[in-house]
Amino acid sequence: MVKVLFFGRLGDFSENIELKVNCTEIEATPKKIRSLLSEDNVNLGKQLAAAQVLVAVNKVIVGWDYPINDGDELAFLPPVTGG
Amino acid sequence: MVKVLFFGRLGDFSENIELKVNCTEIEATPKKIRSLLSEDNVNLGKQLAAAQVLVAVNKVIVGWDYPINDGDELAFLPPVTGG
Amino acid sequence: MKSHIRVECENFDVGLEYQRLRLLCHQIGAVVTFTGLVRDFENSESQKVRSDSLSAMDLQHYPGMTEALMTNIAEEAAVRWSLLGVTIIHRVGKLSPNDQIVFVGVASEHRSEAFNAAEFLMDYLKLKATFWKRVMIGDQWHWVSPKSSDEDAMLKWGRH
Amino acid sequence: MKSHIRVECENFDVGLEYQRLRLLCHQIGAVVTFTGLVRDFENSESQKVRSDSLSAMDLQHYPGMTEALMTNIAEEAAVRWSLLGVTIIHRVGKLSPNDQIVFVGVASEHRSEAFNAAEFLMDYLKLKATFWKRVMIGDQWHWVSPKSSDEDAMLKWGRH
Repeated sequence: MVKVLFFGRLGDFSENIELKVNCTEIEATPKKIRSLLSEDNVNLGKQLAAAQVLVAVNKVIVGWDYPINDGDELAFLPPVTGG
Repeated sequence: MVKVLFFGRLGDFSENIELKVNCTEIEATPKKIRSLLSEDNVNLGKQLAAAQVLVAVNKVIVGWDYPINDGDELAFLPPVTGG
Repeated sequence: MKSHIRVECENFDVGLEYQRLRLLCHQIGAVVTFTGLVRDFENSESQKVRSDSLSAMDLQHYPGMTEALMTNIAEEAAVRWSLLGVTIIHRVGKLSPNDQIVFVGVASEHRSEAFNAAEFLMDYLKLKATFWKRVMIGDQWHWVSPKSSDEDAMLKWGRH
Repeated sequence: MKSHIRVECENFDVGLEYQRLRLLCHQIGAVVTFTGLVRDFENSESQKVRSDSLSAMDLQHYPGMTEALMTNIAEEAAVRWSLLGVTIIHRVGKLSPNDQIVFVGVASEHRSEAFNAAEFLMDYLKLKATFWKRVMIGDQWHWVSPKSSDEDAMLKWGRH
């Protein structure tokens, strides 16, 4: 199981999403999980494909091909607007 | 009469100085008044001749040849060290 | 260098935070504070919205990741400049126009270090820390878009 | 732009001065404050003197001229940057180690203006305002020499 989090505007398109992925079987990466999510939810898919969206695994920014393991926390981060 | 003020370290060399100058007669300037002061007080003269000492007439920085009139306030200002 | 990092809903007291920094040690010759406030307008979806329509702001963050990033930011500043104390406080949750949002305070021996570090911390925070804000306009929430000026602001600090 | 200039013996309250700036108007998005403190050492006659020997500081100024210069400095900053409020407070008279000496506060819409203006005001104040300080070392007063770094600091602001 991978816990998937959506922040900022991404949250508007992703209420009640639960994702069950067998990580070892599909050799999960943020890119693959984004594809799975986009199949189910076209609007969310468009948002996730935006150039400035970053991805974090276990609270650390990683590349889109970073290997994800069972129990990891995956977060999709739109451009930040704090301060 | 010209009121003469000494600030910072210049004050240490100039206690109880009173200066009576007939401004019109000598066509007074800061340079001339510095000369008069230096005749009476060699140590003060040395301090006043230091390159960074500025001079103000009526609270405005002026050149050493600025014409001084009766009733003016002349101030000798060593480099400032506030803040 | 002592750093003090907080993410919280509660308001902060600038006078108190200044005192905390000032009293850290006797070498301190300079304290710079920055406070960011909710303005009566905000760039939202590239348009300026007047105050009378902006009734609230809501700040979300990524708990755990945000605090770690803020700690990194403070450490990076302490590498670049000789600092004696750094405080970073960022509020989250619902805010109103004119509310305080963010505080950065820096204590150092000399003023230029405190000025540079405080500005660097704010620039970095704006561009890197995992906060997202939305504003209520009329009766609708709008996510705030990042400003390109914030990206430009980071350029002056070189590679990051 | 509202400016507030004071030269006085009394101590100032940074929290209070911050509030004065913050509450000037609703356009304010950024408030930067700088506070200068008496360090436990001071460059005197080109030598560093340790705190245990520096027992007091005494600040003298040229009444009338100082306030006029401070007002000029604030106006010059308001020409260079879009500012909503400026406060400059400078203490005079006897001070002790760790006492507050000087406060500069700037309020503006955006942060870069407040940061730049506050640093500019301090650089300008150090180099131009008619204050002179001396420190008590042992039982003797020593006039403090200006630092060449203060002159260098002004260079970044161009012609003045």
